[in-house]
Amino acid sequence: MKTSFILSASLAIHAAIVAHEADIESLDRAIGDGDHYINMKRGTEVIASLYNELLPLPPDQVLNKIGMKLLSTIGGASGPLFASFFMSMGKVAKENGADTPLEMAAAFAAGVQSIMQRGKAQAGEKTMLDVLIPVSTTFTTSAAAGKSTIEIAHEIKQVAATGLESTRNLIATKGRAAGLGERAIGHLDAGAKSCQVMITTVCDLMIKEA
Amino acid sequence: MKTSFILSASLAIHAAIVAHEADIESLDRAIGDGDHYINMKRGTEVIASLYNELLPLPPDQVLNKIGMKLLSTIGGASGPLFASFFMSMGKVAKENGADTPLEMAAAFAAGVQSIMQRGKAQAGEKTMLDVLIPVSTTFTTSAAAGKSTIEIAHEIKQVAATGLESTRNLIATKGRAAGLGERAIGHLDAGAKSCQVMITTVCDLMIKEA
Amino acid sequence: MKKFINNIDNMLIESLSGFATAHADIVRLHVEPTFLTRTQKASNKVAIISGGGAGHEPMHAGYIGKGMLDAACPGQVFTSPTPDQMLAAAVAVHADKGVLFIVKNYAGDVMNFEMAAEMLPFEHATVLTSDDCAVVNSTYTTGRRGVAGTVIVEKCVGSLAETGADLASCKALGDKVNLRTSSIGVALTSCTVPAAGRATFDIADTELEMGVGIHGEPGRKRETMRSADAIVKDCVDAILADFAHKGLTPQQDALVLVNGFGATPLMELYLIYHSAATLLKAQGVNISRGLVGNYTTALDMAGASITVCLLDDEIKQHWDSPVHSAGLRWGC
Amino acid sequence: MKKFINNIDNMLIESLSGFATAHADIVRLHVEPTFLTRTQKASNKVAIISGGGAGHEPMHAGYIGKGMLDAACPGQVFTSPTPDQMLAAAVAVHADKGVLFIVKNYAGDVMNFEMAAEMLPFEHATVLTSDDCAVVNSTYTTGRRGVAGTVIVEKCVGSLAETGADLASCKALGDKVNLRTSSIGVALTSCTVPAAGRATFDIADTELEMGVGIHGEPGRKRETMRSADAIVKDCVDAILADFAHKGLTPQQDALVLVNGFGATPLMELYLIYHSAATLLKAQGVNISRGLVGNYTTALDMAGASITVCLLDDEIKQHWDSPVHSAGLRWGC
Ligand SMILES: Nc1ncnc2c1ncn2[C@@H]1O[C@H](COP(=O)(O)OP(=O)(O)O)[C@@H](O)[C@H]1O
Ligand SMILES: Nc1ncnc2c1ncn2[C@@H]1O[C@H](COP(=O)(O)OP(=O)(O)O)[C@@H](O)[C@H]1O
Ligand SMILES: [Mg+2]
Ligand SMILES: [Mg+2]
Ligand SMILES: [Mg+2]
Ligand SMILES: [Mg+2]
Repeated sequence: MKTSFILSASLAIHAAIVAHEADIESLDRAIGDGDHYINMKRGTEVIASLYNELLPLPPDQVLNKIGMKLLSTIGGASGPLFASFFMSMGKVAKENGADTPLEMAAAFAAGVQSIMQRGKAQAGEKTMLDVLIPVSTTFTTSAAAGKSTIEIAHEIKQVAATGLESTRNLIATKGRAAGLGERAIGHLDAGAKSCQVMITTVCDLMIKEA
Repeated sequence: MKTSFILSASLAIHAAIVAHEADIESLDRAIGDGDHYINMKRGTEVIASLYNELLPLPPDQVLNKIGMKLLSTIGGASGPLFASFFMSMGKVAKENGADTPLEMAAAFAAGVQSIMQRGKAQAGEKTMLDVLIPVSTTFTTSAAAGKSTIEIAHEIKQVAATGLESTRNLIATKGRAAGLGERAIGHLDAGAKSCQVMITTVCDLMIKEA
Repeated sequence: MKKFINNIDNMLIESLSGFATAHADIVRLHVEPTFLTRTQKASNKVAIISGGGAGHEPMHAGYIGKGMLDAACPGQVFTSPTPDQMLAAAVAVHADKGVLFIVKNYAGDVMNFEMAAEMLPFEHATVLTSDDCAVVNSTYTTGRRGVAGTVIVEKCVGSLAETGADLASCKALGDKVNLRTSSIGVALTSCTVPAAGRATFDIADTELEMGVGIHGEPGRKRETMRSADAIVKDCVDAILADFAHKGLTPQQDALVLVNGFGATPLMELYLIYHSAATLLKAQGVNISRGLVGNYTTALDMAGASITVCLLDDEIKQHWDSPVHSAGLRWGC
Repeated sequence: MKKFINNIDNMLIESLSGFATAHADIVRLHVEPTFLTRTQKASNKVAIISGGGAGHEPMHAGYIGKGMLDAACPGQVFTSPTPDQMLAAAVAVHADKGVLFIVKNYAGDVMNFEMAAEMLPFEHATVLTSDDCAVVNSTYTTGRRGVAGTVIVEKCVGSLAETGADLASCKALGDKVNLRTSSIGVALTSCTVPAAGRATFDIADTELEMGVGIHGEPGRKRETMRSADAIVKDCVDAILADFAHKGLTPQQDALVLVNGFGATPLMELYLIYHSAATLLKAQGVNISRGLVGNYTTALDMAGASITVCLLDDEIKQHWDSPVHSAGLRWGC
C-alpha cells in the first residue's frame, strides 16, 4: 500500500461521504443525535486537505498522522474509534509493512481490534463493527488463500453491504441507540453505513488501480 | 331603568360576548395582544354570576357595584375603562335617576365622559370611543327629541355599527395598536367591536321588553 | 398549542405557587387578591412595587428581594393586574417612606396603577418605563412601550431604596435610568397565549418581526430573515438613533442586556451579544457591564431584544450593588 | 430552521466569544484547541474539568468559576470534544493536586476523555454522570445517560475541591452525588441541530416523547400529550422506581431541579415544579432545596426534565456553599 494510494483514497472517501449525506445523516437522526454525517464530513475534509503535507511521508507515518488528526477533529463516538483504527494500522504497517494483501489484512485487523478495545464492543451490537469485523475476517482469509487484490476487493464490498444490512434488525447495546431498546429495530446503524461507504470506495479504487 | 333590566342585560351581554368570541379575539390578535375576548368573557361572566346578589339593590347601586367588580376582574386597558363607565353611570343615576330616556342618556353620557378622561382619548383614535361617543350623542339628541325607547334603540344599533366600521381605516393613537402606525389600517378595533356587540344586545332587549 | 398546563384558568396560580415554593426564602405568595412580597418585610424604606401581565417571567415576581422589589402584582397573561392587587400589595409592604410604582408604559398598566394610586392612603409616586425605541414616540400616541430596560430600572431603584433614600430620589433615579435606556426586539416566531390557544401572529420561515413588543404585538416592520449580524446591526442602529434623538451621546460607559423572549437558546443570545458588542465598540460605546439571558420574556416566543443603558456613577453603583432575587442575584 | 446565526461553522466560536466577553470577570476563552478557564487560575486544589458537546448551554462553560469548575471543553453541537482540548485545559488549570474529569456518560464523551486521560501527565480521575433513569440500565448497554443531574455533581465537587480536598475525596463525592441523583425528561417538540437544518425528530401536536435525551435522542416511549400533572406523575414515578431499584429510600431531604430544555417558558417550569413538589411531598420526600430554570438544555427543544437528588449533610454543605459562575451564583 503506497502513500499515493492512501491519499487518493482519502480524497475519494471524502467525496463518497458527501455523496451519501442524506442516508448517513438521516440514520443518525433516526436512532442517534443527527450529527454523524457532519462529524464524518468534518473529519474526511480535514484529511483530504493534508494531501500535500502527507505526500512525502512513508505509508505508516501517513496512517498514524491521519489517526491523530481524526482524533482532534471528529469528536463524538466515531472520532476516537476511527482515530484508533488508523493509529493501530500505522503501528502494524511500520512493524510488518503493508504491501502484500496479507500484510494489509493484518494491519486492517489490528485497526478493527483497536476499535473493539476502545469501544468495548463486539459484533452484533449494532455499530460500525458489524461491517468492520466481517470485512476484516474476509480480508484475512482471502489474502491467506492467495486471492488477488481485485478478487478480495469484490468480496469485501459484498461483505460490507451484508454487514451493514445486518444492523437493521439488531437492538443496539452500544452507542446512543442503546437507549432505544426495541425502537432501534428496523433502522440501519449510521456508523456502519459510513464504514460501508468508505470501504466500498477504497475497494473500487483498488479494482481501478490494479 | 330597573334593576331587573340591568341584570337580564348583563346575562344577555355575557352570552353575546361569548357568541362573538371569534371576531373579538381575532381583532385584538391582529393589532393588539390577543386577550381582549378573554378579558371581556372573564368580566361579563363574573357580573352575570352576581345576579342574585344584586337583584335586591336599587339600579344606581347595581351599576356602581358592576363597575367596582369589573375594576377588580378585567384588568388590561378595557377594565378600568368599563369600570369607570359603570361607576360614573351609577353616580349620575343616583343623583338624577335613570328612568326616562333623557335620564338614561345623561347617565350614559357621564359614563362615556369618564372613559374619555381615564383614557385621555377622543373620538377618532381607533378605540371603543369611536362607538361610544356617537352612540351617546344620538341617545341624548333623540331622547331630547322625545323619541320612544324603541325608536332610540333602533337608531343606536345603527350608529354603533357605523361607529365600529369607522375604526377600520383609522391609525390608532391610543392603546396597543398605537405602536403600529399604518399597519393598523384595515383592521377594526377590538374594544369598539365588543362595545358594539354589548350595545346591540341591550338595544334588542329594550325593543323586546318595551 | 402544546404546553405544560392542567387547565388554563389555574395555570397562573399553579405556576405562582411553584415559584413561591421554590423561592420560599425570598418571596411569599398572597391570594385574593393575588400579589407577592418579600418573605422578610423591609422597614424604613420606600416600598418599590411593580406589576404587569403574566407571561414575562421572571419579570416581575422574579425581581422581588433584597436590593430590588418589595412586592409585585401579576395580572393574567399579557393583561395588566387590577388596582385591588396593587392596593393590597402597597398596604402589605408600605414601610413609612411611601410607595413607588414601577410601571411599564401600556394603556392598561398605566390606568390600573393610576386608579390604585388615586385610592392609595400613602405618599406615592410612579415611574413609567418606556425604553422600547421600536415605537417611534409622538405626541399623538400613548408613547413608547416599557420592555426589558425595566429590569435595569427596577434593579437600580431597588438598590437606592435600600439606602433609605426618599421617594423623590427613587423616582428621580428611575426616570433617569429609563431616559438613558433604549431597547428594541426581534421575533422569529409568535408566542401563543394559552387562553387563545393559537399563535398571536403568523410568520413565515423567511420572515422576522422587527420591533416586536413583549406581548407579540406587531412591531415596526415585517422583514425578511437574514444573518444575525445584519439583524443586530439594524437593532444597534435603531438604539443609537434613539440616543441621538434624545440628545444623549453613546460614547461612554454602557450596560448591554441581550434578553431572550423565552424560546431562544443561550447559544444564540451570546452570539447576538458578541455581534452587538462588536458593533457598539466600533461606535465608541464602552461596554463595562453585560447581562445575557431570559429576563423579560414573551411566553414561548423565539426572539430577543437588545438593550443599552448609558451608565453614570450613580447608575453603576446601584447596578453593581448586592441583589438577592430569584431572577437576579449577586454580591450576596 | 430559523436561528440567530451568521454561518454554521462560526456559530460556536461567535457564541463562545460573546460568552467570554459578557463574563470576562469569570471566564477566559482559549482557542486552538478550544477550551475555557477561570479568569483567575486557582492554586493548590484539584482541577475540576468538564466538557461535552455544545447545545446544552449554560452547561458546561456557564459553570466555570469559584466554587465550581476550573475549565470546560465545548465540542461541536451535540458532539463530544476531543482529547487535545481536554489535555490543553488540564495543562492550563492543573494546580498540583491532580485533575478530575466530570463526564456525562455517552460513548463519545467517555472515549474522548478516556484517551485524554491516558495521555495526561498528572494524577487524574473521572466521574461519569448517569442520572437519566429513562434508559433502563442493563449489563448489555453502555448504561445510563448523564443529564441535568450533572449540574449538581459539578456544583458539589467544585465546592469540595475549593477546600483543598484530595482527588480521591472529590471523585468519591462526585460518585456519591451521581448515585443519589435521578432524572427524567419529556420533550414536546424536537430540537434542530443547526448543521442538520431540520428537526431531529417529527412529533405530532398530540404527542410527547417520554424519557427523551438532551440531544433529542428518542426516549422510552412516544406517548399522547396530556395534562402537566399526568406527565409529571409519570416522571416522578419513574424517579421513585429508580431510587427503589438503587435501594435508596426517598423519604429524606431532597433537592428538586426542574430543568428547561431551552424553549419552555419559566411559567411552565414553575408549574411543573409545583406539580412535582406536591407529588413528592405526598410520598414523604422532604424537599429542602429547589432549582428551576434552563440549566441543561437541548438547543431549542420544548420540554423539561425533573431531577431529584437525595441529600445528606455533606451534599447539603457543598450545594449551599458560595458559587460564582455565569450559570449558578449565590453566596458571593
Ligand atoms: N462503543 C462503540 N463501539 C463501536 N462503535 C460505536 C460505539 N459507540 C458508537 N459507535 C458508532 O459510532 C456511531 C455514532 O457516531 P457519531 O454520531 O459520530 O457520534 P455520537 O454517537 O457521539 O453522536 C454509531 O452509529 C456507531 O456505529
Ligand atoms: N386610552 C384608551 N382610551 C379608550 N379606549 C382604549 C384606550 N386604550 C385601549 N382602549 C381600548 O381597549 C381595547 C383593548 O382592551 P384589552 O385588550 O382588554 O386590554 P389591553 O390592550 O391591555 O390588552 C382596545 O381595543 C381599545 O378599544
Ligand atoms: Mg451522532
Ligand atoms: Mg388586548
Ligand atoms: Mg392585554
Ligand atoms: Mg453526537
